[in-house]
Amino acid sequence: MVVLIPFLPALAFTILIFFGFILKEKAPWLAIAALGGSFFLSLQTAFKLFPTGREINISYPWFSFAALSFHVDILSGWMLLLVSGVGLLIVIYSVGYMKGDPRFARFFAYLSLFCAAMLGLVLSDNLLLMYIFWELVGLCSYFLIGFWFEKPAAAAAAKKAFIFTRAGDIGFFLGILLLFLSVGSFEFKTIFAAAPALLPGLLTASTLLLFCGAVGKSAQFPLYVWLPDAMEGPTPVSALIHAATMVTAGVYMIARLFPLFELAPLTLNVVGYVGIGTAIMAGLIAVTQNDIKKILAYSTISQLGFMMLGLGAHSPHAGVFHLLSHGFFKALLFLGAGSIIHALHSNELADMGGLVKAMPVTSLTFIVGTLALSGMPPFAGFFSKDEILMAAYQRLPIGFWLALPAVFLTSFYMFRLCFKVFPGEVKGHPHESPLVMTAPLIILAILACGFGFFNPFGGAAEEEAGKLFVLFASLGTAFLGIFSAWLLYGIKIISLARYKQTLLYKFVAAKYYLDEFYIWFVGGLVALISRLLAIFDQRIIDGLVNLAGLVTQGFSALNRLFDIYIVDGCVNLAGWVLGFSGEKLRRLQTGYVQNYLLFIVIGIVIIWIIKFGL
Amino acid sequence: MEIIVLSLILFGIGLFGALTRKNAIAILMAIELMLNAVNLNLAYFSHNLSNISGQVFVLFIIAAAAAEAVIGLAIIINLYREFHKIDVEEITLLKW
Amino acid sequence: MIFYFLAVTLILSAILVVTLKNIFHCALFLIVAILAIAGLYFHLQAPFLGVVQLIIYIGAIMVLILFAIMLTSRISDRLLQTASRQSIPALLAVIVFILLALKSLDKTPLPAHIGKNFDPILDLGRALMTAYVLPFEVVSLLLLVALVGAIALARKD
Amino acid sequence: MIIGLIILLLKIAAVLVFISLTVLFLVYAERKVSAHFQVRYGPMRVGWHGGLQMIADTIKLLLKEDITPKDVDKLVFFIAPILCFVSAYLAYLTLPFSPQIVVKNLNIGLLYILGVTSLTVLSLMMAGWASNNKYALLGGFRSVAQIISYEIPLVLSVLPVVMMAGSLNLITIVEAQKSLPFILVQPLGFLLYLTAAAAEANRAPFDIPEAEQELVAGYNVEYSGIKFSMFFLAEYVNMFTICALAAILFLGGWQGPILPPVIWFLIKVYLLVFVLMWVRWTFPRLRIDQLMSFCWKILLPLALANFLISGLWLVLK
Repeated sequence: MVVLIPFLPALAFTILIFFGFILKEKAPWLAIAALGGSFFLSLQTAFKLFPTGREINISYPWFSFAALSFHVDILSGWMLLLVSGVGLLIVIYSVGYMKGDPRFARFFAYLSLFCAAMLGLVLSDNLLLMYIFWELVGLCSYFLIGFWFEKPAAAAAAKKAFIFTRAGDIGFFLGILLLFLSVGSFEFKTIFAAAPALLPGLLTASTLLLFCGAVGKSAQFPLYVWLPDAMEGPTPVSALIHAATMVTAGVYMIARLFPLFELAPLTLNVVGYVGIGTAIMAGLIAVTQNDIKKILAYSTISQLGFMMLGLGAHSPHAGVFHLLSHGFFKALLFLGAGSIIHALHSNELADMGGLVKAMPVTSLTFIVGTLALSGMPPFAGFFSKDEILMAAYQRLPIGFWLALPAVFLTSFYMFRLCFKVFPGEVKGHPHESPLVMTAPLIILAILACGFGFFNPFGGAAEEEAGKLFVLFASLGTAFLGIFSAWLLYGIKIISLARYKQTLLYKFVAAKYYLDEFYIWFVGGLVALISRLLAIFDQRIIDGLVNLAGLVTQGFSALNRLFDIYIVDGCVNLAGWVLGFSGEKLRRLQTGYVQNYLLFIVIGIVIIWIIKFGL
Repeated sequence: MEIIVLSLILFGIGLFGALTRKNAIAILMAIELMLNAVNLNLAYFSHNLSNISGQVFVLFIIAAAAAEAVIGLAIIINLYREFHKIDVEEITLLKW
Repeated sequence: MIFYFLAVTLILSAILVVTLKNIFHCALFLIVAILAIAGLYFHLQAPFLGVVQLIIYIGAIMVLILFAIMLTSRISDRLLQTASRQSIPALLAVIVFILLALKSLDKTPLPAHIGKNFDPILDLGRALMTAYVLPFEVVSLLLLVALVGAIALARKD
Repeated sequence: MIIGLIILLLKIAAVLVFISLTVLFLVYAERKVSAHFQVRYGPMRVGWHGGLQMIADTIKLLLKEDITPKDVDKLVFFIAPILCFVSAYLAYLTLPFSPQIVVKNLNIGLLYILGVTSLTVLSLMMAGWASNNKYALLGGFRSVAQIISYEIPLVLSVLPVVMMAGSLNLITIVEAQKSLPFILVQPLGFLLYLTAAAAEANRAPFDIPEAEQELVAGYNVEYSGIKFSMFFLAEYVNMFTICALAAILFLGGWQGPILPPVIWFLIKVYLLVFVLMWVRWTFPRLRIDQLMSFCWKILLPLALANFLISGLWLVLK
């Protein structure tokens, strides 16, 4: 049963990719049916699982060193629900969003495969299987980000996403190999059991390598640059990447391997600090952006930083809780943004305004998402973020203090966005999106409201110390963020014009020149290495080759004489003999079938005589 | 016994015809003679051994001969359309 | 008596089939030869074969051959060349072949006629529908294929 | 042995004479029937109501000069009418007029008749080819195409009768109809047989090979005198053959109350002959393409269906 969950979308993919040209407009229904089936099965699994806490293990023999093993516990159960549920909503939404696209059916094929890969990743119970699905997720992201590959920007973004995540994947792969070499198994359970006995250095090294993979996939500093560019893909794809698949893979991977990470405190610290650093940096960039999808993208990076902080603070549950709630409201925000873009055909904030009147449903749900993201009570974000801050306060105090500015930034940039987009004069001719698009928004909005109340892991109540302080600190900073956004963009008391000239603002607006750094550093490094290699090539290898050439020349001069007089002589003789005899013998091949028949008869007669005598 | 000799001579005559005639239809007719010689032999054995199988084989051979004649003649008609003659010595696409 | 009459007719007409210059006459003598063989079948107590020989060889195959001759030659056409370049080696080969076969026939013990008679039609039908039912089907398939093939070949396109 | 042979020869001679006389009568009958269908008298002068007209005609034909055109293939030109005549008569070797009056009762009589009638095709081809005349050649082609096409529905329409009687022996077949003539169980088969047989015998409306208006007279255009009369007679012999076969296969042969068997047989045969004449003088001639498509698209499927249904019925019975 559990195996069917990733299998159904995979089947849908297979059918759609081969027969999509027949199905055409009906293609999405297949994808919806498949994902609906997966969602239903996930629900069924969840209902079986959550009350009892029983785990499900399924294993099929595959290679001698790895089985096709699947595992469902509470963690993966929630992930299944998130991926299949949000995936389902996004696919439904895409029916409206992608209408009229020439590769309509193929889009749904890719979406199905994406979900299938992510579901498989969530279910897999050994590193090898996980790595396979991990790469499959990366491949699908490549397809989907570059879905409109006619746009050079989209094609470039797809390549960028692929290469940057690949950079992280190298670390991931090395980590897996290191673990396999030291433990001799890919199975999680075996590794967990063997981990305490390993050398601490080895453990730290392998977990750091694994974390590299998470940095790439979950867009952490310094590999996050691909994520904003990935906004070139269709908006449902962005929603899927940001909310349910792809970026969550890294967080999920660490949470899944947490027993391993727990044994390497250094790695956990790195995870936490990288996370919070990313959160602040991305938050700052988000403030300077004017493209609605870019803002959301940086907010995703920032929120992923929060999740990493939660993981770094020894609380995988907090991280995953935030992952889940973030999944709901970020999907909501992206789909809302998609709805706005669909209506206005523009991503720029400058083109928007007064949408609350023109698109009430989209606007309201979007604001719900914003509130949730900012961590306002009763929305989901409040609970999950609070949990992370709580964990950080207890186990990673520096992280906690650094997180407060990030919280401030979060609410600031989100409300900056809201104040610019929703109130005021109506610009352009926006119209409300069709039901197939708004229905997922409403469902997601309800989830974003209500999800926080049932904490899936129920672990918050362990220590009450400082809980109130943390609560008020985070709420206070969040309100401060909203308030300053209101001052700056709502009623526009303070003008920001002159700050835009400052060096810091320019530095942030240029995304810390990270892309340029990559180009300069990687490009320069490659140039340097290749220059060195060129010198090596010219002096040493060419010298050797030339020497060999000289020697060969001399030898072949000798050979030539031998060739001309002896070898050629033999060959010419053989050729002459063959030519001569062929000239004579070809008269046998008259082309008259009757001649051949006569030869056959004579042959029979001769054989007869030889066999039986005259 | 006499019938075997007879069918042997008939086979020889057919073979001679197949070897020497130049007209494709004439060759086909010579081949029919050879087939008939074989049939005669089979019928003789069937009679001599009181075994019906020989006659069954004769029937099969007649059917095969019919198929062969049909296909052969269709090919010959096609050849005629292409070359306006059916002399095997003049249609020498097999020649070197 | 009847046998020798048929045998002589058969040999003579067969020789004429492979030596005559007028191809239409060749075909006519082939018909004579086939009639003689049909007679031999009756002589060998295989009347069914004889009649089948009449119906299929004369009613179908020979008609086809005559058709082909009429489509590909005229009365006024030049006659067939009989002296082929290889007629003498062919004659020699065939004669040696026949002599060898006669010699080995001499060495082979032939069973004498058992004399047990059977109902030629009933037994034949039974054999075709029991022991030989698969070859029977295969032959019918072969005929169908030949039919389709001939139509495909001879069709003007 | 010798006596048996002599008796056989006598029987053959008797049948020959009977058939020849019958044919003479048939030709006369055809002329009279056609005349009456066309509301005229027909031959009236020679004998009572022209009764001796055919004898006069025969004498005329026999005494006419036998012309052999210059460029014909003389041997074949000579053999063709003889073969036609002989093959027409060969069928009577096994045709039973009554249980006693039969030259040689063959086990495979029906098959034999079908076999020897296929010899007729050869004679027509030979005649058409040997005449060295394009009309004759075309007529020969057409007749062969027609005959070998119609032979298939003919055989297929006869097969159900064979299946029901369980024999190819004509006498057995007749005796199998003691209680019920097969025409009552095989009405479709009977119609198919009659149609196909009429076409086999080149009777109108299927007389394409000798369509006077199109092909002068078909394969026999170059023939005259006694050779022509042989073709002519053979045609009537064939007509009598098919009617006799129809009577045997479908109408119960010689069986009937009161009257002696031979009389019954002849009554049935002449009735069928009359039907054929009636058809000839009532229907217009078919075109060659209509003729072929009628055979392959109508007769053949019908015959196959009839054959299949009869077989199924026999198996299930």
